[in-house]
Amino acid sequence: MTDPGTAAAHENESHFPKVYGETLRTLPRDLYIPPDALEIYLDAFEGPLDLLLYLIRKANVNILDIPMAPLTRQYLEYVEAMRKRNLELAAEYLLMAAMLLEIKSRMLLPRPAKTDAGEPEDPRAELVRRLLEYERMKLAALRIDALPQANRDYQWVSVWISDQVAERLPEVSLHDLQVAWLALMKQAKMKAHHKVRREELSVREYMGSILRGLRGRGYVVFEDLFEVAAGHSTVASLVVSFLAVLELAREKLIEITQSEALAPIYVKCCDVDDLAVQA
Amino acid sequence: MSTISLYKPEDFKIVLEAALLAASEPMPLAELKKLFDQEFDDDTWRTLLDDLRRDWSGRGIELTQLATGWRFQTRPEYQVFLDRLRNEKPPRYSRAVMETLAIIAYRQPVSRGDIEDIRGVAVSPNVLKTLEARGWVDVVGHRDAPGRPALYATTKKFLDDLSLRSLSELPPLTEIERVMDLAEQTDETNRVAETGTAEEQSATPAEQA
Amino acid sequence: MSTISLYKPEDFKIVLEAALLAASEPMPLAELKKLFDQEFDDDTWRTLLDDLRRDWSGRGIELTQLATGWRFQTRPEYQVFLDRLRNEKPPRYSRAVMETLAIIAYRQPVSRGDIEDIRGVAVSPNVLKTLEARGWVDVVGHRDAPGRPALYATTKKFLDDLSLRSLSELPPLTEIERVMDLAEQTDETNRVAETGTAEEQSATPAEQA
Repeated sequence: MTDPGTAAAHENESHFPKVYGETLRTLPRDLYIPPDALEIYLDAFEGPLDLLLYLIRKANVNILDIPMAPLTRQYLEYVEAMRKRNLELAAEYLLMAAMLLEIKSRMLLPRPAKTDAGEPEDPRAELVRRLLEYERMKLAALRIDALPQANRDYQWVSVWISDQVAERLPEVSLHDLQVAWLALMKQAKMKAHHKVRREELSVREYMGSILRGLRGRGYVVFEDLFEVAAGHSTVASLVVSFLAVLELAREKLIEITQSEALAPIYVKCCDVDDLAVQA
Repeated sequence: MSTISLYKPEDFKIVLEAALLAASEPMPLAELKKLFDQEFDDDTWRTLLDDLRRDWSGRGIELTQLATGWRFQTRPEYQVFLDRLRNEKPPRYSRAVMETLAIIAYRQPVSRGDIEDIRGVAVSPNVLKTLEARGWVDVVGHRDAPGRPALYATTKKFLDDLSLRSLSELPPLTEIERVMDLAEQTDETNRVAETGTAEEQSATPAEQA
Repeated sequence: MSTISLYKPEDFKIVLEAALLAASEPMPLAELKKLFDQEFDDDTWRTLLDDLRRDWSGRGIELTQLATGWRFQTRPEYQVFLDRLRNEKPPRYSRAVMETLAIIAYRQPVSRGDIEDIRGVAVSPNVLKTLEARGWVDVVGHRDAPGRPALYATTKKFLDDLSLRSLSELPPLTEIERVMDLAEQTDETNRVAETGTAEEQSATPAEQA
C-alpha cells in the first residue's frame, strides 16, 4: 500500500499558489499580501469558508470560541483589499461579510432570558457548525486524494485476448417469428389494402420443396413429383402435394404439359436460368 | 509511497513484466528501454525478454513478439474457457430481417416483390443476404413474370435450427390471426382466456394485452 | 486448436489466472464460476483466489478484491516506472472537484445545493460533469422539494477505482474529527504538530501558518 502522507503532501502542493515560479508553501502570517499576488491568493481559497478557516487557524484561536470582532475586521480588510484591486468579488464573499457583521452585532446585544429549551443559542453556532463541516470535508477530500487511484497511481491489467471469437449468430425462436408476423398483420390491417389469405401452411411447404426438386432437372414426370415432395408418402401428403402442384401451376411457377390424353404428364420449372444450366 | 530500487536482474524482470501486463498496445523495445535509468545493450534486453517468456511457458498467457512490439496475450487453447465469461448480449436480428423471415416462412415461395407488398416497404438486399448467409432461406425458382423475380423459401436448416420437423409445426397462422382479431375486436381479455389454451396465451403477447 | 483438460488444482488456477489477467472489468465470483464445468463451493473458490493472490506477492501486479469483483492491477510502488511509458500523465483533480467528491462520498445522497451549503461557494457544473464523466458519481434520484433537485451518490466504479470494497472502507470521518478536536482544544500549534501526522498537518494550509 502507499504511504498516504507523501501523496497528500504532494497533492497539497498543487493547491498552493506559485509566485514567480516558486511554490508558496505557507501563506503570509499577517494580512499583508503582495499586490501582484492577491489574485493568486484569492484563487488559492475555495471560498469565504476556506478564507475564514485560514484566518482562524492563523490566529490560533479555538474554533468553538471565535473572537468575532477581530475575525470580522480581518475578513473585511481582506475583502476590501480585493475590492480595491477591482477583482471581481464573488457574491459568496460579500454574503459572508454580511453574515459576520450580523453575528457580531447580535453578540453585542444583551442575551435573551433562558428559554425552556435551555441555554439560548450562541449567535456563532451556525457559523461554527458550517466551518467544522467544511473543514471535515476538506480533510476528507485530502484523504480520498491520498488513496491509490486507478490510472493515476496504478493501472488495470487487461491482457490482449488473442483469438478472434467466432461470430455469434442471433438466436431466433418460434415466438420471435410469431411476434414478427403479428407486427406485420397489424401493419397490414392498418393499411387495409393487403388481404392476407388464410390457407393450409403445408401446401406452401410442399410448393417450396417441389420447386427445389424441379430445379435444374428440366422435365420431370408428374408422378415423380410426389416422391420429390414427400419422402414418406401418406394419403395426406399426396393430397397436399397435389394441391401444391396445382397452386404452383396457378401461380405460373411450373409448366405442366401433356401431349395427348393418357400420355405421361411432364412438369418443368418455369425457370430460364435453370434450363440454361442444363443446356 | 515508497519507491522500489532495482538491483538484481530479477528486479528488472518484475518491472518489465508489470509494464507489459499493463500495456494496452504492443511495446517496441525502444519504448521498453525507457523503463530503466540503467542502459542495457540489446543482448541483455533479449535475454531479459526471453527469460520472461520462459517464465510464462505452461501458463494461460504468453509473451509474444509481434511486428510492432512485445505483448502478453492469452493462449488460444484457453479461449474455450475465456469465451464462457463473455456475457455480451446475444445479437438480435432487426425487425426487417425477422419480418422478412416470417413472410418467407409462412408464404413461401415468395419473391422480393411479394415481401415488399406485405411489409409495405422496400426490402434491402442485405436483409435477404443475411438470411441466405445463415442458410435459412434460398432461391427455389423464378416466377414467370417480367424480370423473372427469384422465389425464396425456407430451408431444411431453418427447420433444424428452430427444432421443427416440418413447416406445419410453425405456430399456425389462423390461430395468430384469430387471436389478433379477437384482440382487436374485443377489449375483453377474458374471452381470449376462455378460448385460448394456456400455451397459446403465453405464446402471443397480443393475447395478454 | 487443442483444448486443455483440467485435472489438478494447478490447472484450474492457470485458467483462472488467464481469465483474470484478460478481464477488462472486475470479475464477480458468480461470473468466475462460469469458467469451469465443475462446481466448487465458495470455500474452494476462496482458496483458489487466495492462492493465486499469494502467487503474485512480490511481483509488480497484484490481485485485488474490489466492490464489483476480482481484478489484477499494477502495484502503486511500480507506477513510477510504468509512468515512463505513458505519453500523458493522468490529470490531477482540482480542490473543488476533490472536495465535491468527498462531500458526495460522505454525505450521499446530496443535491448540488447541499454541496454548495457545505463548501460555501457555488458549484460549477463542470465539477459535477468531471465526476460524472469519470463514472464516479451519478444521479440516484430527486429530492421532493421545489425544483426537484437531483441527488448525487458515488458509484461502484468509484469504489473500484480507489480499490475499496465498500464505502465503509473510506478513511473514517471520526478520525478526522479527533484530529480536529485536538486542534480545537488547544491553542498550541506545536501540540498539533506533535500528535498529528505529517499528512494531517499538510491537510490544512491554515495549520502550517
